[in-house]
Amino acid sequence: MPEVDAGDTAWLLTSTALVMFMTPGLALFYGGLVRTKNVLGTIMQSLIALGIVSVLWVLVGYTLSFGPSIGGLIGGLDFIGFRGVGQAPSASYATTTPHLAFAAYQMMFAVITPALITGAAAERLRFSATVLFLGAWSVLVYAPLAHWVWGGGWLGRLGAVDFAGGTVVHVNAGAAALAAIVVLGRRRGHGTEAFVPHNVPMVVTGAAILWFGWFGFNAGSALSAGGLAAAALVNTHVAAGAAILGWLLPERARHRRPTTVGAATGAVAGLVAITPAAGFVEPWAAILIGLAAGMVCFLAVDLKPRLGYDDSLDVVGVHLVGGIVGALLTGILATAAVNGIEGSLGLLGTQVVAVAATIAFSFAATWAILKAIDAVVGVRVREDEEIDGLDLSQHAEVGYTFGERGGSASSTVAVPEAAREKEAVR
Amino acid sequence: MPEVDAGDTAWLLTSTALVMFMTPGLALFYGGLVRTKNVLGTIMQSLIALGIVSVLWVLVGYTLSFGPSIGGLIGGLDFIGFRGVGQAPSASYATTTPHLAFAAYQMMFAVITPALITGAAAERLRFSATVLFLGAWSVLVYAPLAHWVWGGGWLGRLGAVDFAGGTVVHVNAGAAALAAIVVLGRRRGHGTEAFVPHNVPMVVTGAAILWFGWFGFNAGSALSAGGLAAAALVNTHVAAGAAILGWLLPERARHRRPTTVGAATGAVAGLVAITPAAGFVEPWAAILIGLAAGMVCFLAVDLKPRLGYDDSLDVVGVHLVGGIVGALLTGILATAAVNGIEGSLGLLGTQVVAVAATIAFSFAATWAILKAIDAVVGVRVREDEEIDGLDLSQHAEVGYTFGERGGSASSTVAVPEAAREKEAVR
Amino acid sequence: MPEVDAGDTAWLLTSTALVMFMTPGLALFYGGLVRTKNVLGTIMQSLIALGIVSVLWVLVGYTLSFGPSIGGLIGGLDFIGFRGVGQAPSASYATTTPHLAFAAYQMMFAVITPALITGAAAERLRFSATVLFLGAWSVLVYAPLAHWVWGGGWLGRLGAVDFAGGTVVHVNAGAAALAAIVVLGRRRGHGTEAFVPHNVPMVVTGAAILWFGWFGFNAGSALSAGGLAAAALVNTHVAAGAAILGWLLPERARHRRPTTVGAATGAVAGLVAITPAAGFVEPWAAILIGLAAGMVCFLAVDLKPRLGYDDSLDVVGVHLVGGIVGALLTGILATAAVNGIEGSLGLLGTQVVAVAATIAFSFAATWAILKAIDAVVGVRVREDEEIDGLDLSQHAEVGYTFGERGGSASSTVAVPEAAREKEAVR
Amino acid sequence: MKLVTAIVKPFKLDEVKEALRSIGVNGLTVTEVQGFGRQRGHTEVYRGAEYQVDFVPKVKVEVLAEEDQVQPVVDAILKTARTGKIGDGKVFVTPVDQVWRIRTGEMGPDAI
Amino acid sequence: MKLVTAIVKPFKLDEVKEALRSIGVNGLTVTEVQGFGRQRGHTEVYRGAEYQVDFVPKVKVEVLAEEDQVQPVVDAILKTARTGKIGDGKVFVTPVDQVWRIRTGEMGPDAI
Amino acid sequence: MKLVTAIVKPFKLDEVKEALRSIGVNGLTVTEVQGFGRQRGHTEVYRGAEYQVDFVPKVKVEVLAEEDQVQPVVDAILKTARTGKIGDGKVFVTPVDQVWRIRTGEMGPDAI
Ligand SMILES: Nc1ncnc2c1ncn2[C@@H]1O[C@H](COP(=O)(O)OP(=O)(O)O)[C@@H](O)[C@H]1O
Ligand SMILES: Nc1ncnc2c1ncn2[C@@H]1O[C@H](COP(=O)(O)OP(=O)(O)O)[C@@H](O)[C@H]1O
Ligand SMILES: Nc1ncnc2c1ncn2[C@@H]1O[C@H](COP(=O)(O)OP(=O)(O)O)[C@@H](O)[C@H]1O
Repeated sequence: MPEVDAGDTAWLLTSTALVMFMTPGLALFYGGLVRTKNVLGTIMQSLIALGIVSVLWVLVGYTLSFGPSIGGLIGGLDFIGFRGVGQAPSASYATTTPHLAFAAYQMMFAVITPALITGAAAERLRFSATVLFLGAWSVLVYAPLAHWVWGGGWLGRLGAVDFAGGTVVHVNAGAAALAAIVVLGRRRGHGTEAFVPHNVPMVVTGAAILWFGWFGFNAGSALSAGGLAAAALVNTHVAAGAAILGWLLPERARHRRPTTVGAATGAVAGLVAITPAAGFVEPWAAILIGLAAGMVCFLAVDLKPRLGYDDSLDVVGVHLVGGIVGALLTGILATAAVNGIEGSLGLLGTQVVAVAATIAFSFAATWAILKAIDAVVGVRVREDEEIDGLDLSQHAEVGYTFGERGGSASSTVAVPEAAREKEAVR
Repeated sequence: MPEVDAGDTAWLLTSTALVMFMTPGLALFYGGLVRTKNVLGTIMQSLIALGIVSVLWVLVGYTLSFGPSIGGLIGGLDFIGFRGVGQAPSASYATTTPHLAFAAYQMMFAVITPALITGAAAERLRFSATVLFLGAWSVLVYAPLAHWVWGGGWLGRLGAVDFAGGTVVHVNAGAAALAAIVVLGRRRGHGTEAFVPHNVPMVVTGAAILWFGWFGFNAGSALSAGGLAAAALVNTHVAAGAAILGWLLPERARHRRPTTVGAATGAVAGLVAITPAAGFVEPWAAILIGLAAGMVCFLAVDLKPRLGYDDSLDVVGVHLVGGIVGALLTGILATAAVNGIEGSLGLLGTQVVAVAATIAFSFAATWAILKAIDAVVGVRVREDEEIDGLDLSQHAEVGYTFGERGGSASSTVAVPEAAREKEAVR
Repeated sequence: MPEVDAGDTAWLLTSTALVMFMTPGLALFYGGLVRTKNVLGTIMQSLIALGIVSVLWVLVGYTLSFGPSIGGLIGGLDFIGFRGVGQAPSASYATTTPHLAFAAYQMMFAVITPALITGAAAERLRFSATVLFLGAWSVLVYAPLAHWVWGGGWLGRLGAVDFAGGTVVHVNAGAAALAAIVVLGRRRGHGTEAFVPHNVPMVVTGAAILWFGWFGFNAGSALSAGGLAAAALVNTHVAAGAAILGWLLPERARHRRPTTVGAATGAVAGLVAITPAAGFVEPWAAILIGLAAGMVCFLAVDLKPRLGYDDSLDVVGVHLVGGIVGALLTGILATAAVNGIEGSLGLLGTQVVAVAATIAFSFAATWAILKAIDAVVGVRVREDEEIDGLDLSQHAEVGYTFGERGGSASSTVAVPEAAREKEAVR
Repeated sequence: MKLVTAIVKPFKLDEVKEALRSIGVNGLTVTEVQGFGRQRGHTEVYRGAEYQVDFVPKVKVEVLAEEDQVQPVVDAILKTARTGKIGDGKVFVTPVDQVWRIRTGEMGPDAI
Repeated sequence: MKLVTAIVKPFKLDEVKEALRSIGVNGLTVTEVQGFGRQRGHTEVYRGAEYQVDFVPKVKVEVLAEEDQVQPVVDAILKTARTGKIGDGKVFVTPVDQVWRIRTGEMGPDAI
Repeated sequence: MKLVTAIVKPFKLDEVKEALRSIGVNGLTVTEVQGFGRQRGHTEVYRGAEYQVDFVPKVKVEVLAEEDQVQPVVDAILKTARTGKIGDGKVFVTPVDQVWRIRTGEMGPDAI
């Protein structure tokens, strides 16, 4: 019987905490990029994933992803409700740590992946539709794909490599984002009004948390605290660093100024691209992947306005494009010395298949899910709600109320219901 | 002689760092909930706990809590000034990690517990009174209670179970909050003016840090990196997630909108309630506890305006109520398979005793401490200081100075003292 | 052959992540302290260090610092491009963890050290000069100094002790800051206009992340997960706590109000001062060092306006002064029981030599580098750029755009280029 | 047609608004402003430097009113905005040539 | 010389500015304000307390104009700021005794 | 009674205030505004999209003054707010019917 190793477990628990932290990090990253009136609505689209997807993961998500494979397509129901997921190691996954630790670690991936998609739909997705979408997508799209690649499914058997989720998380979320854009249509005023980030320091804070958490995401995917985890951590970091440079150089050339939002976005693009490669390449290759991701994603995002579609927060340009860059470069740059896999044209071909299959399945399934939700509750807020902003229309809140220094609320007239009731009684 | 295990130590050190991070997280959570003019004063009430309580913990707090028990009531002075607390493991606590690591880990609990209380007193507590209160309370209330439950004291001997601080931290802080509310009275304008959170993204940031740190709080309380820690981590996470849903459902029913502040508060309520249970229950039970905590705390907070007392940031509604929910449900839902303890009516009875003893002691002692401080320096700011806000009146600062884009300060006339002196010399 | 220990590795990887997080933490700490119009420019000066220095570290920085010593002055090129830095432990450094983990951990120190300097140059340093400076300085100043103390160089051989970077990081950065101040001159309006922090909660957030990350910085420097790491962690925490008190007491005496910015700055001063001492002293001594650092740094900063030089964010007053306090007190307060080194007059003398050598080398080299950069691209922004702020002039961005609640941008007229081009085509 | 402008303490805004509503005023416009006057500002301290801030937060309330409504409006403001402490602010009346309601194009008294 | 002041919905600002520019207006000044009027505000909910917020964000546009430019300016605003829904705001004209351009010291029509 | 309004560059505010204080002005009210005029705005870049921002931050200074104080007030502003570069702003004077000090109810010259 496999035994729990305390060192490996310490690192896996730490990594789990780090990956959990990424989802609120994403909430801040996305929240800072939207207009003030949508900051809370955008934050909520990530925050609620921590609620709905976590619960669903325990109930059915984990078993569909990592239960004994049914024909390479989906996991069986052995682990339904975390039945049989205990303190002893699993026989198949992360065999030196508690099965519960592995299941928890994977839960955090299941939470953040659908949350990533919401960036494409920002500033117009209804909250009730968001909740339904996150839940349905995590079960119907994420779980199968995780199974295909990591749970003993057909893509993994084919030999596709994905260290920490380049296809399962990023290409998948990016393709789903594309479907969301198609279904939702453009925001009111898109292309004519200024949609500028309302709080860039918040964007940086979010990106910093993402970067920090990504050490858990990638180096944690070694599922042990040894050389492979160290290699993945180094690669993760230098790819992110190089991608900042990769983004800022063409940005400076084209717009005369390297921007802060660009640096933050470039770092995320590098982190996305290194995700599938982190445990397969050497540091110099990670630098190349980072540089490439920064540049290619910059070009993708810079091109966007010409294409006329409205990917509010560039999920396609960063996660789909960056994910593809990473998946393909992994096929070429993998070095056997790192983790036993050597890049080759054959491997590249397999990676192309994995990417294509992911895009096709994710786009189609997401499109169907959104159409179904649209038929039931409507995916898009009403026009007046969009003008008022998601914060007021979906949540009856505003992000900031600064204007009260020196006295009571200036713009807010305060009659809490209960006080009014009391008033009426007198 | 017990030996240090590197894996367990790695996890305990990590957990210590995580729990430390919770106190500034709390500062942001609380700071975002108050009005702009009180943001720094509120932040300082947590920040200063890191100063005063940390130092006192080394000097006397640790030994009073964990020194050899004197009649089950208080720890002896063997560890005064951390004397004898060294790099080798303690014989009694966390026996596979350095004694210093255990003492440091417990220090972070001692820091955050009194900081929690300040939320009830927000927007009106004098800073000098805050410092005295935090110091006195940590020694006179926290240390005995920690001893009773965890240090070999009478509640632990009775069989009361509290995995990570449901009674020691949350019920304790919540009961103390109630005493603070009674002593301090209501804020000027309470019930008639709008007291709305000035910065909801800051609230979310704080809640996210709390959630992240809570993995250290609860899973760290296993004091080793193995199956129990993994179980506690899973339970912590899913309870928080379920509690978001538990809060938003009745909120939506009652106010037609699920709110961001509600989601953040619900998550905290779930984290509070799972704290005593984290190492004793299975994931499905953790989901139930989270759902229950979210709903019950929502109702408690929603009821508050009717009761007319002024618990500024709902410490009673979240920590006292949530802590009681968790302590009692632990008595019922504990499963022997997890950690050797099975829920029963008997255990429930013991839990009721522990909760009741905690509330009685904490309320009475806190009331006495605050009355004593009131007699010496006054606990409440003057009316004009309350109108000006704590930031200006207690700290001679303002939280934000945004209005200067494009030039020098617009609202701030800048004559630093020294410059004026120079001016005069010329 | 040395073997990898999973527990030690788990802690070193965690520490690496924590130290990485400090650089964006610093960005927020610094960013909150400047005026609104410079918030992004200031953040970018740290953020870009994560890009440029990380890449350079892999290419040449690591080998110059930790390659086989050439005469005690500089490391040889054996590890150029991380050649030979693999998953097995190094024979010389951190011998129970992967060599890559050690190299990654040290990378984070190389990143944050030059970023610290930028605080002294805030609100006037050109972005292109920043990039050149960070890169050049990390190779020409940081790498030699790291080698001298930690890489087998002459200062280490002399017996100078520096647990986690008191001289290598803080005295070094502080002396460099002094050179930067001399080369750059004062900000426009310095001494007459109000330079007040634009976002104090952001300052606190940054300080909190620094504190959190510092557990990795100091306790990680034990390079193993055992008693020494625990001791370093305790010392780090209590020194920071005591330094808050050490700062606020004289501040209250002199200005009648203890401030939030003071508490945050005091904590950082304590963290700086405990850095060289963390693994050599007992907790009571750490409290003393913290108290001393808080007080001395307060006096240094309080004196500054009288001296008339413009150290924008007090890098000299906090890092140089705090670093000296720590280095010298380490020479006196080190206790053999902790880590085999006992404080003595002899050790104090060696520490003085180390500090003096660091200051002399760092000041001179930094001065030369900045003068060279000034000759090529100019170190200082133009006067109109300084008035407009770094955000607009260097990055074509603004930090915050709050004023749009309820509709489209009020102050931003939105014509994205591409949209305009389209318009023209029609 | 006249414009009545009042500079008042921020925490009096609600009371002023309610008083105006109760005498039949249907609309007003509020601006956050900074006042300088006899009322002292405050001192701020950042890292050893003390700054004297002379400006005090105020709100400006503007009410378009027909001639015969001016005195009641002024009186309502004078009554509710007064605390008796320095810094209570000012009320002043300025002439208005013409007013339009944008929604309907209505002019004069019908527009307010 | 007159001052034309308009209170309009924030998202109409760009259109108004462009319309004014197209009829030869060279400058204007904009202030963020809060309006109270027939247009309902909204409800906010925080931890079980509901707050009725009566104020609605608006922008104030001020244009100094020569007498003969007043009507075109007013018309341009009336036309572009109108949505037809309640809360479109007001335009009003007030007399101005004299104007100076600070940069040059020019007065009257030359100053605007 | 007159109201002198000045739109000036934000970094000139302190100087203007001090100049006014030195000629005996006891109070004034300041508002943050956005100006549009001959002075060019700036370009912002976010993820590949360039935005032309036409508005420039300004502050509006309002001073209630007795008739005979108007010219000195205007002169003080013209002198201190001038940099000679485009965008220095405007000063204008509008008539005021009546002023009250809220604290005391005093009217006219006594109120300011
Ligand atoms: N001459 C003035 N012109 C414009 N606004 C003024 C003038 N004097 C005072 N104010 C405004 O009125 C406010 C209150 O004035 P202040 O002199 O402090 O008290 P009081 O009105 O009670 O005498 C000031 O903060 C300022 O906003
Ligand atoms: N009497 C008034 N004085 C000053 N401002 C007013 C007045 N009436 C309305 N306003 C302003 O005009 C805005 C729109 O007015 P409202 O009554 O809501 O709609 P409408 O102008 O379409 O009738 C208000 O928000 C307020 O800013
Ligand atoms: N016609 C106008 N009406 C109202 N404000 C104006 C007008 N023209 C200019 N302004 C204000 O004056 C400021 C400066 O004007 P600008 O044309 O840029 O420079 P200058 O006053 O030096 O000619 C503008 O930003 C705007 O706030």
